[in-house]
Amino acid sequence: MRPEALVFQVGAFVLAPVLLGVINRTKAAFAGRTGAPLLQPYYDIWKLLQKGAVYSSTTTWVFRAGPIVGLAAVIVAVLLTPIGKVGAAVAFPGDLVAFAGLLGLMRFFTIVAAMDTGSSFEGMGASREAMISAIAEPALFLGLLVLVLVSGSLSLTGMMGSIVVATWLRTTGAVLALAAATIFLVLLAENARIPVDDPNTHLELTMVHEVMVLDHGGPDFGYITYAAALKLWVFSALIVGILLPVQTGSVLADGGLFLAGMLVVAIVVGVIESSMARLRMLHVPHLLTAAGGLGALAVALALVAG
Amino acid sequence: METTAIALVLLPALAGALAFAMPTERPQRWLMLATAAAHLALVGASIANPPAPAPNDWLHADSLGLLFLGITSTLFFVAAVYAVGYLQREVRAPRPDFVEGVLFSNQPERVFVGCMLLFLAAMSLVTVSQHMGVLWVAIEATTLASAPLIYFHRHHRSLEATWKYLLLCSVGIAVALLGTFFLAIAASGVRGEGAPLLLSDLIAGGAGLHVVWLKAAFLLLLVGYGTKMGLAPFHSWLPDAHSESPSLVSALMSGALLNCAFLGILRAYQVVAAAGEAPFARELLIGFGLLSMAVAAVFIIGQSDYKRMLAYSSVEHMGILSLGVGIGGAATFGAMFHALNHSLTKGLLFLVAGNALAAYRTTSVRGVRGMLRLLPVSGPLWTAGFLAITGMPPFGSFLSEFTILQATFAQGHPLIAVAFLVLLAVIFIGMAAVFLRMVMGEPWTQPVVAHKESVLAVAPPALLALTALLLGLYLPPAVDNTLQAATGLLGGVR
Amino acid sequence: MLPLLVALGLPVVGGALAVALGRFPRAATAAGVLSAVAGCALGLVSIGDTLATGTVIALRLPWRVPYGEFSVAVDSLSAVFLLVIFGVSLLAAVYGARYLLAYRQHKSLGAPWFFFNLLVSSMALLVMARNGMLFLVTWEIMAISSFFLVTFEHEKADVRNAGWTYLVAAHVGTAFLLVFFAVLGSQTGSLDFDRFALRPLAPALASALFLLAVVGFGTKAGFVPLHVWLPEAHPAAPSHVSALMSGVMLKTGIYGILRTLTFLGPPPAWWGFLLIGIGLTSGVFGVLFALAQHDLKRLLAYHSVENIGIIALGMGIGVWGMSQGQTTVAILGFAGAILHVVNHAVFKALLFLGAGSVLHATGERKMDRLGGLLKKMPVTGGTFLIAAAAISGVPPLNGFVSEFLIIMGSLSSATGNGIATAAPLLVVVGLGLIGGLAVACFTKAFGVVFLGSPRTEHTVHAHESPASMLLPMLILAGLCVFIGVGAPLAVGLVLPAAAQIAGADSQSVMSNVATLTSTVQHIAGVAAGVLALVALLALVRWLLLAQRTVTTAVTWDCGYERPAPCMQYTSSSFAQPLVEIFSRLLGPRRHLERPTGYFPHSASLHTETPDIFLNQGYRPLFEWVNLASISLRWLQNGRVHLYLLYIFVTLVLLLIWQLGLRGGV
Amino acid sequence: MSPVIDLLLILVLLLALAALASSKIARCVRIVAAQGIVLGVLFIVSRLGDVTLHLVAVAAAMIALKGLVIPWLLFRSMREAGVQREVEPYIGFQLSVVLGALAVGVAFVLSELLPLPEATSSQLVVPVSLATLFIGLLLLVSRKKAVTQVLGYIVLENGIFVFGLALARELPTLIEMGVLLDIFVGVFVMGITIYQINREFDHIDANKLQELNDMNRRRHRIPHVRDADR
Repeated sequence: MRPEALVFQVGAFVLAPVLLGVINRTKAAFAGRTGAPLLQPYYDIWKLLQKGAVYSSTTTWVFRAGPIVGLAAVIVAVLLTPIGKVGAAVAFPGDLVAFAGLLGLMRFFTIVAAMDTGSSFEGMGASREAMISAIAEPALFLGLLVLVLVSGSLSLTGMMGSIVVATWLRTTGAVLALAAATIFLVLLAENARIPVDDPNTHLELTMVHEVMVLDHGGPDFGYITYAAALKLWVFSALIVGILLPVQTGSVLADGGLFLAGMLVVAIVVGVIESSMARLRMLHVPHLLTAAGGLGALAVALALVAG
Repeated sequence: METTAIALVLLPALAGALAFAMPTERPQRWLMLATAAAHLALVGASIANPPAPAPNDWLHADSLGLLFLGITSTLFFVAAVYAVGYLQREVRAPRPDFVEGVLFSNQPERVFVGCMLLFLAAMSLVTVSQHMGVLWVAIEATTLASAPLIYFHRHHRSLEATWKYLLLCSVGIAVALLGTFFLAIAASGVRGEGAPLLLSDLIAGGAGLHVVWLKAAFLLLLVGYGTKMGLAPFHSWLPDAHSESPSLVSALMSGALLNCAFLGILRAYQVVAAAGEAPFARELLIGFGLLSMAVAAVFIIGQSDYKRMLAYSSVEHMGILSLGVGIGGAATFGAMFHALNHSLTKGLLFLVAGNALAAYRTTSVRGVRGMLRLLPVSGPLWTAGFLAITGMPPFGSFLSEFTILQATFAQGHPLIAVAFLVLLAVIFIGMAAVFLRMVMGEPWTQPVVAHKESVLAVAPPALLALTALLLGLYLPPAVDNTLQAATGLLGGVR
Repeated sequence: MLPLLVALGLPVVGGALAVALGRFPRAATAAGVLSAVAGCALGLVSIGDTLATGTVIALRLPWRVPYGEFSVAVDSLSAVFLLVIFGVSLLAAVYGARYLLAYRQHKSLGAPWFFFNLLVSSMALLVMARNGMLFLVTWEIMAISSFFLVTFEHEKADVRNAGWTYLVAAHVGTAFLLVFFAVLGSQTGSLDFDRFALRPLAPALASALFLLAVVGFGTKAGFVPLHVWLPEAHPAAPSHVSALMSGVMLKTGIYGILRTLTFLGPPPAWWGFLLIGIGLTSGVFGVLFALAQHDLKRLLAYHSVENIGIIALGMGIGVWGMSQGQTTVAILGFAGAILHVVNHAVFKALLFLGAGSVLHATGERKMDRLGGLLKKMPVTGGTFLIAAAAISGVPPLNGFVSEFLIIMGSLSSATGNGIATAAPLLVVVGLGLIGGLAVACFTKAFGVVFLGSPRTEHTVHAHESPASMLLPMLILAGLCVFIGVGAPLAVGLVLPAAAQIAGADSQSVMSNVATLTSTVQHIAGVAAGVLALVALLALVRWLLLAQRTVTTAVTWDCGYERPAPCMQYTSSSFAQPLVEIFSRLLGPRRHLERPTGYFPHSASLHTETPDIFLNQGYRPLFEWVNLASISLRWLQNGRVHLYLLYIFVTLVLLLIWQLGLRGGV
Repeated sequence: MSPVIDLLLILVLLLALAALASSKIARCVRIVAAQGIVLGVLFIVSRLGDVTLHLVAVAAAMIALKGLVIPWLLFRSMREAGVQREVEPYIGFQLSVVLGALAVGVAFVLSELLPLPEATSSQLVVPVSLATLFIGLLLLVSRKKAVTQVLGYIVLENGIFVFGLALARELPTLIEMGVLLDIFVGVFVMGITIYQINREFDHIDANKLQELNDMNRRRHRIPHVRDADR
């Protein structure tokens, strides 16, 4: 791969936490507060890495392995995710399957680590996470499938590369829009954002993702926070890749456009978070099924069009 | 006339008479055993080098006869061995019977042994007779010789069974007699020297037979001998007789007697086929075969008495035999082979049933549990018998049933084949429920102490099980040739 | 070929010896285990050549039974299955030695070992058989021997019922195979497999035969709705037997279908769609039912149904590819299916051995009565975790590789086939759903059993199993990782078999192999990367925490005074949301005791999910047959007059019908 | 000679019907015995052309057995069994006779379908024998008591023997003797059985002999099984 792309890859790892900051600032703005500084996530992570740790006597090494495996998985996922038209560090036919698989790995260990504490709260969070992601998975696959059909390529980089303005002007435009919507809903679900989950509630009974990591502290929690940022990054990157057809010649320009796009996505998430309330747990599946429905519709259209 | 054939009949007959004459008991058992052994030896010899057919022999063991003769003789020998132990076990004095607890006593042993031997003589006569008249006489004789055997335990249930057996079979055989007369009429055109009912003449002059009379004759013989053979709907005597008679008698009736009756039908079929009317006979055989299997299935499902279940299974297998011959072609071979397998297996099952009866003192399925624990030898044998009778490999019955199935497809009767399979499956399920309930679990009697089983009680069935197993893995040339030749006589091919 | 025959014979002889030594448990065990191990080892050695170079070993001997010929051969397809059979059997035998000895007080160990070895040999002979008669006989011997293993503890009523269900299912399945071979035989005039391949069949007949094969073999493999025997039989059997049955024996059904495909000629597309449909139903139903179970071994059994579904998806893709002449798709599909056969054998065997280890230690199968075992049984727990992750199809483990191949197959069918590719694409989505649910299912299984704190007394006093039981589990766990990281090797192993079924010519195979291996290398790379990163991050964490205070405290419990084990999430509660969503399909039964009053004493929620196919499909049918037969009992009412009447009426009717209506002349 | 034969044949048939109609066992036995004797005579008459020794022998044996021995046997066993003298039918006598007539009709129809290939002594042989056969079966089916069933069996046999006349070339002596012997022993054994039945049951009523069936599960006394387990 080209060195400048490598620069952007490194950039991804550096910039990921900013997205969290942006979202919080947006919400603060809507709430009429100044809100935490943009770089707050960095401070948090740094602080956590400095701390010692307190472990529940119930837990075993699984509890400690959870954050590590989760972070490792998502890092590899980032390497597979194309930076817009610049492309990804690693690209091969079928990498989208690996992408999904890695997220699965992360989820698996987060859940198991949560159950290791033996607390009913973490158990509850784990159960809900399992339920939500189980239904989100097919939706994600449908979204990716649309890209395969539209682009005819089996690698994420290839897909994103093949999406140009012309693609949007043809019937495939609608298809892409649907796919983007699907993946965006999956993003909300997978990253524990409103309306699926509320990242900064403090009532355990209502939480999904946060309650799973109640017992983690210190470096472990630092890993988790950073992993969360990266996860948000990869999903946003997918969406930007779909929605951003322009390809200027220069890598820098492409990269810049991409980053701008990421900013927009973060703000949109923020807007949604501040403009609507969290759904009842019972309705979350409906939302995700709806996402799946969108995806299926998109696939059907793509098959007819393609 | 043929000397071996005569010897085969006379030997047991005289021995039987002798047994009746004998005052003391113990020697009789050994007499029976010795006679059985000699008989078996004779049969073995004539199977090894089959006697050449002489013209208008009344008595001659052709390959078909030899097959059934072999089955009969083998089974009788095994039963005789078993009988030695059995008669020792039997209590002489009047004793309470286990169903209602009324007192009863046994028949005198010489009557038992004598009738056993006469029974053997009669059955041998059936297998060697080449004359339809003699055949009839012989089959009727089997009925008369076996009736007292059923009534060995003299209580009213066995008496009832005997009565039904006598009446139904006599009526059936009478119908068969009319059939034989019809055959004579049909054959009145045939100018064979000697009596008009000689099988060889009938077959030779097949073209000259009067079709209508021939058909009528076949119908009557089918109904008549079918009653004895236990084809539905003439089977009604079978469950009663088999459940009430001593187990080794049941074994002989199921394994040997039914086959002899079947031989009667086969002889008639030979004549009909010679007259070129085989299709007419075949569809009847197929029909009664399937009907028998269906009826058996109805009564095997949820059967509460294991000896009755075995009896119904005999009805089923007689149905399979008749079906096989009806299908023709390779199925005929399958049927002949199946007759052999069924006899061995059913003998095994009835002998083991005897052991179970002795151990649990009930024929009720509900009353028998944990045979594997309580009877370390009979339990496994019972299980093996179940697998064998339901046509599971590696037992021979699987080969024969599959042969029949494949031939049914090859002959272009897919529907019949499917019906055949469905019935087999239903029966398997019904039997599985009964057998598993008996062999598994904890015995009712606590604490469990495994019985010491006498060699004489387990060796005979074990021998039969072994043979049935071997036939599934390897078909000895001698047996194969006999089967082939028998199949050839019935116009089938392997 | 000779060494292979020895490898088949040895276990049987050893088993017979074990029966003879029945009185002395240890001697019997030794005879059984050693012969099995020796046989399997010899077998593994002697198939190596075929696996490496694809050379076919064949042998024909006369066999004196109707239609019979002792014709055996080992080609690539057989070799892969033999690898699985011998490998897993070997480990299961080693494991079973100590496991069964626990029963030596009140059971003879001779018969179990005899049937175990017989099962091993029959499975091996089955995949070598090239003659229908030999195949059928071996098939039934396999069924019978496994039946006796299932009913090992026949004192228990539920074991007896399970045995009956299994026997009946096996028999009915075989009935279809009997028809299958009978028809093929009557078509080609012999039961020789090579002869089958030569004779081209009419399309309609071929389709009929295919359907027969799918039902017959599918019953053994456990396709929904033919799976009902599976969740009964596998929990009933001793664990090393469950491992063998679930890991290996089910696959003989798969082998049967694959072998069938080689002699039915070019398939129409709808065969592929059928298999895909079966795969999706089996996969989804299997995992959902698994999710709803509370008995560990039952959960695993249902999960086998799910994996069989995945294999069926692979085969469906393969058949579809064949029908479209897309060799690449076909090879990908079949390769995925076969590799998943291998993978499932590895991790499902491991899972059952783990469950057995837990059972051995606690005597408990109900998950809600277990918990916190990881501390007591580190090796069992660790290997179980690896297997759980692997079966959920996540990298860097083996489950992911095979699912990857299958998805690749369906995706590469997608390029430019218009609406026709809708069915293959369903596979992708289906696998997505199945994967997500599998994660839920196995986080539940592992979490509830091994994590948290013990829920019952005897769980507290659990102990780790002896080394002879742990070693096989460690080896299997190692294989899970190895196949994941060394994916190219594994794929290379199954590729020839896949090509053989796809009927691809060598040169197109070569091209596919090239592209495929390059892709799979990337997968291996990803796996390696993950592992490396894990190591790195672990190191970093260790460095960070090295010179800081690390203390332990009670789990954060929102200020409760005394957190008790009973407060933990149970398997029921963990699965509840998903079971709720799919309750239409599952029909779970709930027993809910709501808390009442201000100071409620007791409240409880218990859910159970019986098999709807069994309760609403088969049971009513059997009931009906039973009632029908009872309603005909009057035919035998004991009156001799009635019996005579039967004879009378039949006689007259026959005479009138045959002579009168038929007009005899 | 034919008219005499026809006369005798019709007599046989009438006797059969009479047996069907008679309500007293004793009379029934006598009727059947008479039928046996008529049969013997018929046997001689039908073969007047060539009276051989064996013919006479068979006829004599037949008369002796059917006319004398068997009836005596039956009377004896009845006496010992103390059988009541009523026949006890399932279906009333009138109806029986009607059915018997019906059977005769069927027999004649069937005999139309079965033309004798060679001219025999009489054309009535086939229908009469079939009719007698059917009537015998009717007796067997419709009469409760064991004795009457034996009678039915004998009537049936007689029917078959009537048919024996139709055989142009007679069966060999050996066969016919064997047949006769079998019949005799059969009846003899039946007699014994009846005697035994009387010992076991209070009176000879085949109707009572229906304990062995599959209708209601027979109650087994099962040792060691507690009722809770059943």
